[in-house]
Amino acid sequence: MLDKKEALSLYQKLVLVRLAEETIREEYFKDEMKTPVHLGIGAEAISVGVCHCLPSGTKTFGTYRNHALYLAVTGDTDGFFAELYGRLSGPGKGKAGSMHLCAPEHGLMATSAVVGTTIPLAVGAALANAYRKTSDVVTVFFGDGAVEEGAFWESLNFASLKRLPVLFVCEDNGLAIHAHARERRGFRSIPDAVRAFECHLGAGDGSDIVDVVQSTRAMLGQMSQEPKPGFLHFTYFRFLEHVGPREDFDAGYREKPSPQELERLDPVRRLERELLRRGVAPSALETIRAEASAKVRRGAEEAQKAPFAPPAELTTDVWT
Amino acid sequence: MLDKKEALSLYQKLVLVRLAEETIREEYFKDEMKTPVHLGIGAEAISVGVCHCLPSGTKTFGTYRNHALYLAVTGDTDGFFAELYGRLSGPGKGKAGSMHLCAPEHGLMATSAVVGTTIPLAVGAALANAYRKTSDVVTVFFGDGAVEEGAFWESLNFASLKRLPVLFVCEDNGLAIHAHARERRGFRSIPDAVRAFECHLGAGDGSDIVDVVQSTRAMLGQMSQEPKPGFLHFTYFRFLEHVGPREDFDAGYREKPSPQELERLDPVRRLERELLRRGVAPSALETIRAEASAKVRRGAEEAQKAPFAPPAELTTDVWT
Amino acid sequence: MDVKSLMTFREALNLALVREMEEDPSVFVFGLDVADHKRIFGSTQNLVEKFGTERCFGTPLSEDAMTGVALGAAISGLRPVHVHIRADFLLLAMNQIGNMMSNLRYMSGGKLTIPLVLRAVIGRGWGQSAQHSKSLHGIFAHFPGLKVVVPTTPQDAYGLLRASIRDDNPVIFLEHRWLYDISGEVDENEAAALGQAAVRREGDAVTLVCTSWMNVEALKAAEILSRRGVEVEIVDVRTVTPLDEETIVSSVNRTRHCVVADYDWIFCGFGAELAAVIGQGCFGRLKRPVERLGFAPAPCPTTRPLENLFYPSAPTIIRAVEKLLGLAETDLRGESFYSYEQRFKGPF
Amino acid sequence: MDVKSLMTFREALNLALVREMEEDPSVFVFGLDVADHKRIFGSTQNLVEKFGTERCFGTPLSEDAMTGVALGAAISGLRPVHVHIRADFLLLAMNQIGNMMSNLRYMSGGKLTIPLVLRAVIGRGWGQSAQHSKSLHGIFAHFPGLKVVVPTTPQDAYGLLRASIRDDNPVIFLEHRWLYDISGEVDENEAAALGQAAVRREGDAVTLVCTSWMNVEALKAAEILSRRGVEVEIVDVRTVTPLDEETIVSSVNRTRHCVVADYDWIFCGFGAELAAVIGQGCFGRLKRPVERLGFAPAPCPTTRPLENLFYPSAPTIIRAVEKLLGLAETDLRGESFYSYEQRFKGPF
Ligand SMILES: Cc1ncc(C[n+]2csc(CCOP(=O)(O)OP(=O)(O)O)c2C)c(N)n1
Ligand SMILES: Cc1ncc(C[n+]2csc(CCOP(=O)(O)OP(=O)(O)O)c2C)c(N)n1
Ligand SMILES: [Mg+2]
Ligand SMILES: [Mg+2]
Repeated sequence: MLDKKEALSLYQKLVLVRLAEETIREEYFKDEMKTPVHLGIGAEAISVGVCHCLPSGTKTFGTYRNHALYLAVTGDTDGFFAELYGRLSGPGKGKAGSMHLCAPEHGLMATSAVVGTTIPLAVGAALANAYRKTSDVVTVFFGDGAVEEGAFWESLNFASLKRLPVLFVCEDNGLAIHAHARERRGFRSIPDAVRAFECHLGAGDGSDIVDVVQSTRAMLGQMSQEPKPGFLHFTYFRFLEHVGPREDFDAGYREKPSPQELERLDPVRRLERELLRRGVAPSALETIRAEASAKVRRGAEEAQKAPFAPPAELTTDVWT
Repeated sequence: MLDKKEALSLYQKLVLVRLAEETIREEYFKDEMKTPVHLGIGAEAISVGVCHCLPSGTKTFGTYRNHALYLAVTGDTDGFFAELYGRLSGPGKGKAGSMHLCAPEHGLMATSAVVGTTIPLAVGAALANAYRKTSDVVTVFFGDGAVEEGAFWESLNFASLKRLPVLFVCEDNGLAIHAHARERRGFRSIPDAVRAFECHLGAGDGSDIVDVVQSTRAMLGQMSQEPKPGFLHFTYFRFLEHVGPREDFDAGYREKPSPQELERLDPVRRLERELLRRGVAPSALETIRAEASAKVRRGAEEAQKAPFAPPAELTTDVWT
Repeated sequence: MDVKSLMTFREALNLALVREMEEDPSVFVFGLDVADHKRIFGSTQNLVEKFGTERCFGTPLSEDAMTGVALGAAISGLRPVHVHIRADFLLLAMNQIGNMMSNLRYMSGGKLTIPLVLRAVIGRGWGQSAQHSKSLHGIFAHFPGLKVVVPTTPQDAYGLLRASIRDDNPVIFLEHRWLYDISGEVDENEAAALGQAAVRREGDAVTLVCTSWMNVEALKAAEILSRRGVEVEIVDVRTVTPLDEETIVSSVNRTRHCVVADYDWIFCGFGAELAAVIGQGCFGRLKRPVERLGFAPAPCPTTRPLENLFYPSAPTIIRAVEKLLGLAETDLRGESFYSYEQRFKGPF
Repeated sequence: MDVKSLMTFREALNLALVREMEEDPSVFVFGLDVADHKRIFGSTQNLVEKFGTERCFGTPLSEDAMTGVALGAAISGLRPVHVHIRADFLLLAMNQIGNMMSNLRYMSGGKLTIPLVLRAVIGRGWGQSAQHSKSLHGIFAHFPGLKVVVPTTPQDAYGLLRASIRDDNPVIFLEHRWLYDISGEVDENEAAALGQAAVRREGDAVTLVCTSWMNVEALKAAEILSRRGVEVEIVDVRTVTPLDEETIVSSVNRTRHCVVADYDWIFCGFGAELAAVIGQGCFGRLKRPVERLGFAPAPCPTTRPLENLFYPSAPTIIRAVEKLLGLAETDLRGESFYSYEQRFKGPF
């Protein structure tokens, strides 16, 4: 079990991500945030939990659904909003937008809007670690849809063959846009399909950050004992539409879960209940939320006052 | 067990392929056959055995190591040599050469020199069969190296998902050019890696045509009982260098097996022994060989007298 | 029977699919998102309802293999229409496109025919950015054996898509996202042929040779230039391969000035081919060198101010024409130009 | 210390790799076949022996992911040289090349650098056919963010490969198979810079702008033409991106005639870019339109007689020059032209 202090610190990180995304949901309709947003409401525990277990500076890679990852790694709400508002002060000078957030100085090397494309990059980064004789674990997050891309299998094979220190984290919401797993998978289950490869295999409930942290720690332990890649499979529930700030239970392709079910699937509420159960005072949680909220609000406000990149930036950074 | 008549007919086909390739080995140094040749000596039983079990006209696909396949499907030594000598009378008018032999009128739709590329085509052809509500089985042959390409996994997944009537035949010689399986595979075994997919799985000794035929029949039976793709894994020994007419045991990357071992690995010798054991007269085999030899010799000779394509053919067949 | 009606580009695409599927049971439509409730921005709507899930279905995320599947179905006698929501994703399928689809007929000595359409949407706006904004028509056209179509009007969306589906060669059909909302009259009986450019507007001062969305920008530019007496001629290329050199060259030989406004990067793009063809076909007639417009030499940035600069537009065209003709710059301050936020914003 | 020596193109490539690996421990070489006994036609020989299997190793057949692996290693501070035995196989990696490698620096606001070389061999001869003969330099050059190098001489194989490895940008380095056997003097101390064309031969009658193997054909053509008093100038492009427009344009402005002999298909190829650049930069100076030579508009056929016609060659260049200058055709019957069978045949 995690001790209370650690659980509180996780709560702090979770809440920061949640409030940042809730702010996007509110602000988005003002049409100033001109970037597609793939919100991770429901998925926060995976990035936050896994990154919590990684030494700081660890190299990570992700997808377009990267807000939780970016904030888990950097805590930098100011840069985050600056990038979403397309400002020069964003980590990508506004050129990246939501789908390409990265922060190499914090280890977050790249995220990408083409499904599956950062998986081999993570393997390459792990190869670089092995080349330098370090066993630092590189971590890559990807959706369940990415498993259907050939690049996934090629990457898994190479990493397993070379026993590279790379942790594959599959964030499985059972959906690729609006397509259900059953419409896309010709195999029994993702863990089953991966089982024959020379890698450690683990799984957990991605809606439960305590489980995420424990599974990740166990996996990192196995990886350090027997150097092989790790594969962690986490299921979670996507609360919102694929891209954009709305719910879409009325679209017809899936049912809205019951309120109790939604409570269970919400990683923030779930950790909240756990903390209360363990005797944390509601006011302590309230304080955490208030602090996070202030930070988020400041980030969003400052971003909107910040300047855009000057025209010369259009053709800067193409080549060195 | 196969009856004697069937075994003899298999012997006839095997010998035709073997002699055709032995002829290439002799003729190649005259430098008139200006095409790379990926000889299948040692592998003949797989194409011959599998195709023997397929209704004639069945759609098949293959690789650049396609001589046995082409001859098993068409029996057409004349066209075969015409194509290898680059003549207009070849099935590809000499434009195709050894690596792209095809005979759509016999069901052999395409072979290709880029590893893995015909696998999805076969799945597409199976989709076409399903679309037309026929359950005809499309068959695709590929090397063990192809399993490392993403296209293989994508194809297997889609075929399994849609339960398409496609038979994947993996011709596993444990080599990709000079690279051994252990240098390329991060998974326990090919059958293990495929096991989680919704397809029937079978395996056999690719040096033994009796085993090939039996495994194939069993597989086709399963596929017709429960409509799903089939995956057949056959091991075999590549007698020659990757491309070209020579042996290359002196190259250092593999050992030469013992003479006894080579006897066991040679599908033609193996069937020969079996037939003799079953009381077939040596002269009967000799007659088969002599007929095949005459056919092959005629093909090779006629081809060299045949005309090349006229210049206008250079830009014919690009578009309809 | 009256078969002319006003419809959007998206509706015209949809109508073409419906008509072809009605007339030929071997036509089917597949690809990611074709059968969900959004239906590729509406262009595949009603296909599932009308023709069933066997003739319109989604796939796993496997662009490489799915393209091979399309090819395998095509050589087996079906007529697949394989759809991609962004042209960028075709890069995942380049091996099948450039090593297989373009060769297979040739390698089979003409025995195989490949009646296949790859539809792909060219994304733009609201931060589509570097991975959701490519067009790449020149890249595809480089491979002999492929045809490449870049429709602009609803009539062409309809007519050229039907012609592409009926064509026995692989056709890559690239649809600009912004054109989806454009309305125009569509005559259902008007047949279209691949390989014919269209003169969208006649003029004597300069020829603007345009692809896809650039035609819309060019029309706007023409309207403004016309007010000061400069009449430009606009040639819509329509099909990159086969290319209608004659229409292009004869227009430039008349106007003796040419701006190529291609919807792609300039360097080694289709715009270079156009400039080369015109340089050859109009040699000695051109009064000034051909001026090439296209994307800025950078990946497409997300932030709107830079994105605005990334794309060539009506103002860029106007400035290029003025430069070619040695005219003073028109005051554009009062003009209103296309802004996609009037059509769509946020997620799409 | 004398550092000039005669060596083949293959040896020059090998020497460049050895020197860079000696000087920089972050340089490593990987790809199919780099570590087997054939060693990519000898170009990676001794690397395993000198630097160990960690710095020179083979891979599974997974071009897409291996390219991503190279990219991941490069942004992590290593300098991978990723090798492909045929350029055609790069089509399997186009997604990583065109959607990732070319963008990642830009998308990171300049924080990532990508010191990465993709070496690929351009196959030809003995039935290499449609899937083992592509060059595609113009395709790669179309994407901003990539550099593209096409060396011809052993000196360039050496100097440009070293410069490419030292470059902090992704470089695609394309080596024609036939050049491997060409010998020339290599000065180990001569540094080369990307972005500079070379005048291989001076002349006043016509400028031949050539890539890769076409330089060899052009030199042969020049020799024959010279005997009848026609002195052609040969400009070896060397790097497609960055392109040295100045050297090309100033040569053509002098000779006032130009044949572009590109080693690729003509339509939408790099030859089109060259023709467009020259059409612009030499406007009014050109006495005749730029003549473009390249592959025939077809997949590459296997059979030798058609293969001979598929490729442009010294005779094609001679005929193009004669046409440009209005000269009668030289009698070529007594001439001997390059025939690869003198170098290699059969499997290779
Ligand atoms: C290669 C590729 N194909 C298609 C798309 C379009 N697309 C964007 S997100 C998505 C679904 C991805 O699903 P998953 O990997 O499960 O991630 P999730 O969105 O569920 O987090 C698709 C198909 C894409 N971006 N890249
Ligand atoms: C995509 C691709 N990558 C690399 C090559 C070069 N190559 C030709 S054959 C081959 C080995 C293939 O091995 P396998 O699939 O086992 O077939 P085998 O030759 O053993 O029959 C390789 C790497 C190729 N032709 N295509
Ligand atoms: Mg998902
Ligand atoms: Mg093999």
